[in-house]
Amino acid sequence: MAFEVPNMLFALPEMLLLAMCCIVLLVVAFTGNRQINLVHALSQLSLLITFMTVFWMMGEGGLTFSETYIKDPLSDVLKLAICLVNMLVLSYSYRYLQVRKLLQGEFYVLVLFSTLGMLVMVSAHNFLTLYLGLELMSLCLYALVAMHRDSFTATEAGMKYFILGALASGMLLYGMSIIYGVTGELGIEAIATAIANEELNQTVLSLGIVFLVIGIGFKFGAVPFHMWLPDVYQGAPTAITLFVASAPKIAAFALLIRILTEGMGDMLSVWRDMLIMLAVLSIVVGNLLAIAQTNLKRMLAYSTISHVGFLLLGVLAGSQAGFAAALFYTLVYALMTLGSFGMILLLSREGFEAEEIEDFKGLGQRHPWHALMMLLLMFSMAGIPPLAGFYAKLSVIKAVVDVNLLAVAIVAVVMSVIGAYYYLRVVKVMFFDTLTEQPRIEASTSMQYLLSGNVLAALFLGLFPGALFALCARIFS
Amino acid sequence: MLEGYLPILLFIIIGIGFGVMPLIAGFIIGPHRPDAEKRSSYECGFEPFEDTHGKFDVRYYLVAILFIIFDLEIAFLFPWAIVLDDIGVFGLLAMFLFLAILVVGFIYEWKKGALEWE
Amino acid sequence: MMDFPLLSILILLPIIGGGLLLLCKQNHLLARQLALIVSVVTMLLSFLLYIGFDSTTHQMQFVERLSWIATFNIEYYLGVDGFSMPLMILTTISTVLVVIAGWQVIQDRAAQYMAAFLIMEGLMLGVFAALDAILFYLFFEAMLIPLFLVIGIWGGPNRVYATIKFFLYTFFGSVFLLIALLYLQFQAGSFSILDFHDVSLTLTQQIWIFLAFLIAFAVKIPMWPVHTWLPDAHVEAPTGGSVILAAITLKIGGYGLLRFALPITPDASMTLDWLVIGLSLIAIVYIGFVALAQSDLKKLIAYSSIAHMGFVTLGLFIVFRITANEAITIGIGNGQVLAIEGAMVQMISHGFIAAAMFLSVGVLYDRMHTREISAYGGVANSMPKFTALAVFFAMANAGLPGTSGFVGEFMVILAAFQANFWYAFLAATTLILGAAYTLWMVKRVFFGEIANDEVAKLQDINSREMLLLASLAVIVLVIGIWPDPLLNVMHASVDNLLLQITQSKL
Amino acid sequence: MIALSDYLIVAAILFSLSVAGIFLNRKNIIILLMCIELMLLAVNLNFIAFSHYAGDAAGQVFVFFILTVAAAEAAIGLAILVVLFRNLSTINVDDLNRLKG
Amino acid sequence: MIGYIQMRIGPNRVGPRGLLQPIADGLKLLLKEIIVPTRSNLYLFVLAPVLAIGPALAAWAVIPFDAGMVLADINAGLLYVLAITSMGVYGIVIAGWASNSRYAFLGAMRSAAQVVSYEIAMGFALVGVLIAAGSLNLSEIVMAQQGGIFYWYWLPLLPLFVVYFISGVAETNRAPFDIAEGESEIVAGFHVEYSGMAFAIFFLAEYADMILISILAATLFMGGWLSPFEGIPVLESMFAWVPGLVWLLLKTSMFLFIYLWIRATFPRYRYDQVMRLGWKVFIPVTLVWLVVISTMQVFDIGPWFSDVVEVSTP
Repeated sequence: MAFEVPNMLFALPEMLLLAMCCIVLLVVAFTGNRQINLVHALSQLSLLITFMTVFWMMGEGGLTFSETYIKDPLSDVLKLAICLVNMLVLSYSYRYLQVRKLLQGEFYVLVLFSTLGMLVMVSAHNFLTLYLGLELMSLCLYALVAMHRDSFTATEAGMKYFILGALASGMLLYGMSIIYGVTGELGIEAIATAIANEELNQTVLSLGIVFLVIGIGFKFGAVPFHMWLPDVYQGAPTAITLFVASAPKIAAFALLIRILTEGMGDMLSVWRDMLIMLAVLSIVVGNLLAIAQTNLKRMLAYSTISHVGFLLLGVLAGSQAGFAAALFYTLVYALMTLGSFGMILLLSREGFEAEEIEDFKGLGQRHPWHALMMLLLMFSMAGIPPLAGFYAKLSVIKAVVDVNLLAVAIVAVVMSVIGAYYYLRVVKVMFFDTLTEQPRIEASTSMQYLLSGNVLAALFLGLFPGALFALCARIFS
Repeated sequence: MLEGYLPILLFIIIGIGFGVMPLIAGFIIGPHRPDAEKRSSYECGFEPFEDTHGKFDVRYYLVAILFIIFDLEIAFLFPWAIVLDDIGVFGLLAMFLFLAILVVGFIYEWKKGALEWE
Repeated sequence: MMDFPLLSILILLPIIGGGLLLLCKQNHLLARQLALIVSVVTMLLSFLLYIGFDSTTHQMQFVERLSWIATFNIEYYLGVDGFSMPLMILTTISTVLVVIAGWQVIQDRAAQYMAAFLIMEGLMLGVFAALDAILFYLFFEAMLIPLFLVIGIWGGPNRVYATIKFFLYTFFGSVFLLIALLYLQFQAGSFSILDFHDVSLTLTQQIWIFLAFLIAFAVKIPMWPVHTWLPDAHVEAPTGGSVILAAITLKIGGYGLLRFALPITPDASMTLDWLVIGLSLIAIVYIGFVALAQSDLKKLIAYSSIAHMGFVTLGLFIVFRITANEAITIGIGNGQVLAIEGAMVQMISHGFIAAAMFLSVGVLYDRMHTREISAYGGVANSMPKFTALAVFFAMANAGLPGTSGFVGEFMVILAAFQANFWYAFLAATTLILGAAYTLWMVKRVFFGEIANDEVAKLQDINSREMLLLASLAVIVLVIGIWPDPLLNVMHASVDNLLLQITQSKL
Repeated sequence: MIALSDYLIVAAILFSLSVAGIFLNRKNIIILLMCIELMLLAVNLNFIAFSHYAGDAAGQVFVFFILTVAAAEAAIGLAILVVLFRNLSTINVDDLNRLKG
Repeated sequence: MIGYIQMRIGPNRVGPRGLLQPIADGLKLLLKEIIVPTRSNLYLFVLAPVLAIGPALAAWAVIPFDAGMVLADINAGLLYVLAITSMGVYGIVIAGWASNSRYAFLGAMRSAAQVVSYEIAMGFALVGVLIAAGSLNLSEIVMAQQGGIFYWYWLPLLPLFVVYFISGVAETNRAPFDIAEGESEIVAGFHVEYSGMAFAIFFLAEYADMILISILAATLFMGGWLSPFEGIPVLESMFAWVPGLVWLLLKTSMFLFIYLWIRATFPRYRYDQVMRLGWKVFIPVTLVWLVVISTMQVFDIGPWFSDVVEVSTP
């Protein structure tokens, strides 16, 4: 048996991260929670190292590990984004967790391993690697959500997340098995070739795709597979919600792209209709249900569902511009989510969660700067220029218009108006209502600076989105 | 190729038979006079007051989990051990890496006290 | 002159100034002074536009063109022509007025108030100067944010309802605009508005796009029946907000029709002109009657604004009827020019007059804290100077000859005669209706017996308010008596527009 | 000889059973976990059947990994269950109702 | 036999030297009532002993008694043994559960935990054998040990061998690892509620497991049916007539003897000690040794892993 030693260099960032994971794990094992600052620093360092490695190795790419692993511009960019987002997540979470006695080494370990899973997922070029990455990520996320062991809501959310997540994995796997049965291949590219060149049973293939789409829909939280998402967002400690809401979506985007477009690109006609359904339902249901919420986290969860719908719009366009738009949307979404949940973290303190919309009352008078930041975030999410969220929506809608799905585009934009309503409500509460209690901000200055930087980045991206657009477009050209 | 497994099936049946037959025999031959005292569960002089199908120490559960994980690692080792000669140094190193990660996890468990009993 | 990025400076200066204002948190005086300086400088700079403007050509001037988002071929593309330039000057002048008007009145978070207006000024200038569709949309939408905050934070008791209604209405309209723009880009291959003008479209396409434009701009103008946000917004907005709303945001709707709907979809405009004309006439007549029934000063002025804007849309779309009538004789006749220019003049003049009216109400409100007409009476006795000016503006609003209000209305009515007598007749009823509700209002507020002690104790306007109202009065008079400087800059653009809309794209 | 389709049908039935179990079961969370395992086993059966009939080992390797992951998944599921039980003192599915909206 | 070692009087009175004692026991048990406790699950209660003994016997199918003398010569032999013996745990757990007695339940949990813990160490030990042999087929494993007593795997894999055997002892819940049925603590472990034939079956299962472990040890580490004198010129030919089966049985008996020996002499461990030994000693030891032998195997180091041996295997 010829056993070729693969080009390991392509997976260098992952390997480094894995090594760092192990080191952090050992540090946690030997010092417990006494040296938590060291663990924090080490975790940040790990992500930074990974980030730098990915950055340093950008450019050349290719397949490795018997074609199960790919390094391409898409994976590079997504990895950079994931590392960056997670670094911010760790910074934002620090104080929140510390106050709630949740700042345990396990948190960092799980976050790091989850990140590793995301990186693997992003680079996966085979159903197997894809699945492994996905599960590594998901398993850590389940554990993270349920990490607050004394909280009813957190454990309940964890359970729900786990069951539906596992169900999603099952669906995805079933779809994969069918695809494997029809094409006889597990590699993404091999499947694409098989679909293109061979006479395959289209019915069975479509069946497989149905299951894949359902699985992906579950992972993304697209309607009608969204049941877990609001519960998890609301139930989990906010710092965890922040993590669950941001980087995994980037990785899930990779899942979507790898499976549907790279693997099943030729079956566009089959999955497009399904995605249209998912996307439209997500946008409609997400926006409508968000209006009824009084809990900000839950509201953001429903808004996430609608964002997922928009993201899917870009993909279902099936054009390169559409994929680029979806990528742009994903990145911007991660940025905005980071900001908005970061804001909740910023305002919460011991015994006060700041997760009800009412808790933001009078922020505009007490802390005008933070209120302004939140305002920008909300308007960005609503898709109002000149903020990044606008370009995200613009680009996906443009992609959809370009492939002549005008009706879908119109539904999307009309619903985004409804979406604007609940974002405005937050702004209204902040600026127009008088404050009831004195919100005191205890967060560290560095976090405040980071958060402001984060929001200003959204604004900056809104003013000069050209470079990022160009990058996204180049990836898919 | 499944033919090779036929004796195994037979043996399984025999094994089960070995278990079932004496039981039946015992039921038939042995006396059968149940009474309440005899049928109550064994206790040191007091009435059992609760269903024992209740809670049990979480450590057992922990052992079960650890067992599952490690047993599966062994399942990975089996095929590797068989083909070790063919995959050479690279395979060796890969498995070392795998074991190393396993050891890291093991150390973590150890340090966290998952292996302690008292 | 061409190398000097005047437009960019005009747009950025107030925005940066606004940003700076946010930094001086509690120092109200500094904030006010800074705001005044910035707005005045912007206004002076905007006069350069007029001075440097070449009124002989319809080409875009002061053009700045940079690649911005290369992927989608979106450009930073600015330029002005005869339509946008006057509106820009209107904007800068209004902002100065607003800053002065808010000088003492706004005590709560003054810096932020001023900042909001300055940022809004920059964005509005951007709307008028943008020649790239996305850039236009960007300014168009972004403008909502400060206005939303201005009404929501410094507004009246029912401000939250009003501001959210205002926001959602306009946002709802504008998303259709976005879809239309995207579709046009798909057809034209670029986001340049000028490229849109040349793109050929079938009638069906044109009709859909036209409807999208119409929804977007009709909400902004606002046309009946999507006008309901305007009275609410006006009533709840602080004086400055009302001024900006009336003076400029409404104009953006009209400007949008001029810039987008007419030249891009001329055939659809022609096919559907009955719709717009019908709605305009309803606005003029029906809303006129509604205004008559108002007991709230601001609401009255708001409804009168709707009626006046009805003239603008009427003027813009009556062109097609005139063309139909004149088709046998000549291509572009005097009537069409009259109609378009009348609409433009009406916009500018309404900008000043409405601003003046709202300022006047603001003056009263600051003293009495009520807008109910019934609470006043005999104000003339205690505030003679103010009364003189206010009555003058009321007359202008009613279309008294010699004021700017007369010029615009007269031109449009004159043009309407060339289209259809009945249009003109209905439009002309506004002269009666307008006179009726304004004069009745004047009578009830300013003349007669002194209604109560509070009115008796009213202080007359101070020099700051005097300056405000007097300067507006001068402008209104100048345009009313000598509109040529305004009309001259438009001619070339109007001619070009008429050329575009009379040539079928089919 | 057993045909490929037979395996697939069995797998499909198992899969449907488990999905039905997840959605219909309102009594016991452990049953949910078991359904999830059953689901993965159905997938495994699929993979092995395909892999056997196609003469391609990749599917069986996949099964190996699915088994491992399933074990880890079960571990985490049970861990969450234990914590949940400690908080709620019940594992009734209907009692998971604190989060609604 | 235990009786002799412990100098007890009683069990060795029945028949010639006590050899009939087990039969007498069996008869007595057969004639006793099988009591099914109230509030216990009848099906599970009955199923448990079956599950305990079934796998123990079924595993015999793949044991090679001599060259070619094997019922099912399948490739996955060792895997099969592992898999099928693992089933025995179900018997224990179900018995404990079905009895609905706290003693039975606790005993079952304990012994289950113990069994699975040691199964890991055992598994690792077996992996070592696999590395050395390169096959899962038990016959091939035996063949790979050709070359005399010093080529049997007990020597090169000494630590693994020790671990394996002790694990085997623990696996079968025999002393000194029989805390699960530690009378002093929890009466009699998981089968406290069982009586009559059902109890007998558990007993049988335990002994069947014991013999299985012994014979596996003989097969995997002691060269199975191979003659111990292979490679020693004189003795090899001298004992050539002895059939492989005899050798195997001899070796097995030796292990069985050790079993009983251990039981009779060692005190019972405390439960925490048992678990500690399993997890904290055996697993690290086996892991380290695995690394060592796999390295040796790949780089052909040492007397046993050099190519010479490879060549000598048919």
